[in-house]
Amino acid sequence: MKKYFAVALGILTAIGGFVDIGDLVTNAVVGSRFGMSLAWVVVVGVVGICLFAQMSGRVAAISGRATFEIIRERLGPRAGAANLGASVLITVMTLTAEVGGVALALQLASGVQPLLWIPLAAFAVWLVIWRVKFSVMENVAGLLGLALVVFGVSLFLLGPDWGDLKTQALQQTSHPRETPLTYWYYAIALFGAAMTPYEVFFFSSGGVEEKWTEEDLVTSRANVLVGFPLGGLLSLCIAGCAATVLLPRGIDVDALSQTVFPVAMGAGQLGLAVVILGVVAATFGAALETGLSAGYALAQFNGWSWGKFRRPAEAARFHLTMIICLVVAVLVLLTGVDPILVTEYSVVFSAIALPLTYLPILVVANDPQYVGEHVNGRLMNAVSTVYLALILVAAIAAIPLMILTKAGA
Amino acid sequence: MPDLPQHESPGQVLDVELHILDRQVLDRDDVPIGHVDNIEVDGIEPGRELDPASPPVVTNLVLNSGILPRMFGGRPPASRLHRVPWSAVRNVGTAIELGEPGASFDVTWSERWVRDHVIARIPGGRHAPE
Amino acid sequence: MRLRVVVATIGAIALLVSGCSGSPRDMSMGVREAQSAVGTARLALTSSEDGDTTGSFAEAMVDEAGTRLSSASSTASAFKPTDRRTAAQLEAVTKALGDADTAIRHASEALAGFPGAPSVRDALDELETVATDLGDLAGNLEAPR
Amino acid sequence: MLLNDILSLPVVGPEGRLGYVADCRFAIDGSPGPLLADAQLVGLIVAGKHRHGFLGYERTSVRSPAPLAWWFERRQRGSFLVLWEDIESIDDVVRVRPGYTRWSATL
Repeated sequence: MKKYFAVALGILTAIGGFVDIGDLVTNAVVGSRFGMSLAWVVVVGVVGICLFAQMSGRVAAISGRATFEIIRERLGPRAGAANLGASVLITVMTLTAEVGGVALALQLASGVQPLLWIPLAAFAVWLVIWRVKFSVMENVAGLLGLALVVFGVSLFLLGPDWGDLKTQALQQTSHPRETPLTYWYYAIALFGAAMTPYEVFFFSSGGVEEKWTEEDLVTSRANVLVGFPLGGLLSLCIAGCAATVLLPRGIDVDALSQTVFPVAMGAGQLGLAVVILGVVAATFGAALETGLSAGYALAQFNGWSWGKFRRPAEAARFHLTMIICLVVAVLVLLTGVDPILVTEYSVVFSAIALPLTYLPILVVANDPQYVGEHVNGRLMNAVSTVYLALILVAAIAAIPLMILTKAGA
Repeated sequence: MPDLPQHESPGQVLDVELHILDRQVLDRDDVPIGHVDNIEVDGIEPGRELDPASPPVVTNLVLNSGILPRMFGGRPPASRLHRVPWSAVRNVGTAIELGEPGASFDVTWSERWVRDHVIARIPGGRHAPE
Repeated sequence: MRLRVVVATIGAIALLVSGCSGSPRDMSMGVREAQSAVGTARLALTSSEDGDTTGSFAEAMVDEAGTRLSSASSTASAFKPTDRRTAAQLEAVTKALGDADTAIRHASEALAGFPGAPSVRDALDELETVATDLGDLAGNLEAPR
Repeated sequence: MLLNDILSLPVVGPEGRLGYVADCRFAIDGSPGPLLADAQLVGLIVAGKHRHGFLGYERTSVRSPAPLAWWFERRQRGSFLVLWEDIESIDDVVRVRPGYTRWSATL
């Protein structure tokens, strides 16, 4: 019984934890501009994150080595440091976006300027990282994040033309107002939003934090293979809401209020309250994950002591790193930069940094020294290799597309 | 390329790049203390003819001493090399495990400094999360 | 090796040049942004009237629409007209964006309910007129990229 | 002596240049210590073109995923092991004694 409970809890938190500010914003933007015609990218991205999260979790459970230790070990100092630089930059960018997202959501709830919420939100993030146990932190944030399911409910209440949404999804015709270049630019953004590198840093380090062993592999696999696809479905509902309400009215999403507006239209003020709670929980949870991920990445690369299972004094440099990252995020936000803009850039940059993270994971998941008998099967390797190629193409195409489309304008 | 003969050594075989460099080093209590950046050996004198009968042996692992020199060449000053003697190594696997506590190696000085001057001074810094 | 560097540099410069120069399309991009902002403000007002959203939420939406409109103006004005036809177009675009700005400001005032502010109904009518104008204008301009 | 100074040095044999030092192979089979026996140098891995390959991964018995394994191996084709007794001197270059033997570099 206890085991089923653990699996169910894991799945629920995986759903609630899957959606972050990047998924929220990117899916709403894409839904409002391209309808469901990019839905296939969400599917591709979810399969990809399932593959690599599962591999990194398996390596962590059996060898006790988290992802950035593997990156350092397999890529060596040069490529490893390049990856570290890129990953920490993107993770701090994402952290900035998440903290900004918390502030924006609180503004929608209260009417108080986000500038006032930013330091408060960041302090709360730090306090949780400093004092709250890992499992409590993950479960509470994940379960509250489930409030975002209201996007799915609203989609039904809005009563869209399902046939129309299906046609958009199947035909991949870009909207007449858009060009193929912007279509592909947003394809990469969605891909990056689904496969953000911090998710594998967090997932594998979380495995070490919770002291996974071989016996936990089934649970962790269930969490990933059920939770992430359901999280992806939630992403599609966000896009579907935007495609139903905003696309026909010619409204391009560029603010958080537009992202959650369809819920108000479908489910009224109650729905609005629930979705704002969900957004606060999801962005706050993701702020915790990205803050920790920045700490994990730097500590693991340098071989410092890390982990929330230790007292802060026993992982001093790890905690100092996270404090510095949060301070940087707050300072960036206080310049008045739009968190939504930061989000849009962070998901595309994520796509660029992916190959150097996923190559070592794939290699080590085949090495018996690390995973014993649990090496990848043939099918797993075939699919993962195709993904590695896909990731490489996306990474190479991202910057030129960004310049050509003026970042998707 | 014809098939070359396979050399068999007794004992665990370690290729430096593959098995030792950039591996995580854990102390006696499984606390990470650093990565291997270099290895010190004795028995090689530059320019002299080498003695076939006495191969060099590893004396020290060098930890966290200059990722920059490894990326760009050069080397850090000898005084800043954080050494861990081979005699302290207990096992070489996916991580290198030592048989002594981390505090007995100077590579952990920055950890101790940050702990004593920053983290331990913040309220709650010495308590386990709840 | 050197050849690769040269090719990469030329490629990067070509990309930058093609991405950054102003063109008549900037006007249509600006109009499109303005349409989006006006549409957002209209949604905020109607949903607030229907009781679907809270007052502070609707106000935040209209505020954001205002921000978007200033960005629309700077997008459109990135284009420097070279002939009489495009100069006339830019003038029309600038005027329409100005009207939209006023309409969104009125919408914001209507929501706040200051004494002497326009009623929500009037603000909605004004937004609708502006939306129609922008729609006509968009049809006359070159299609956005 | 620090080993990173040896890695990537050119290797010269009696008939001319052989390549570069790609790696150093040790075996834990020396005189017994308190925890482990001493790690003695077995020999040097000499590679033709690319000095580092994939940090020695191509020498392990891991052969999957196949496209990656093929790529790593291709980059390290022609590398071999020279035993310590066949090495004459090490300074700016590594000199190999006449009549040395090429051993397989795989583990």
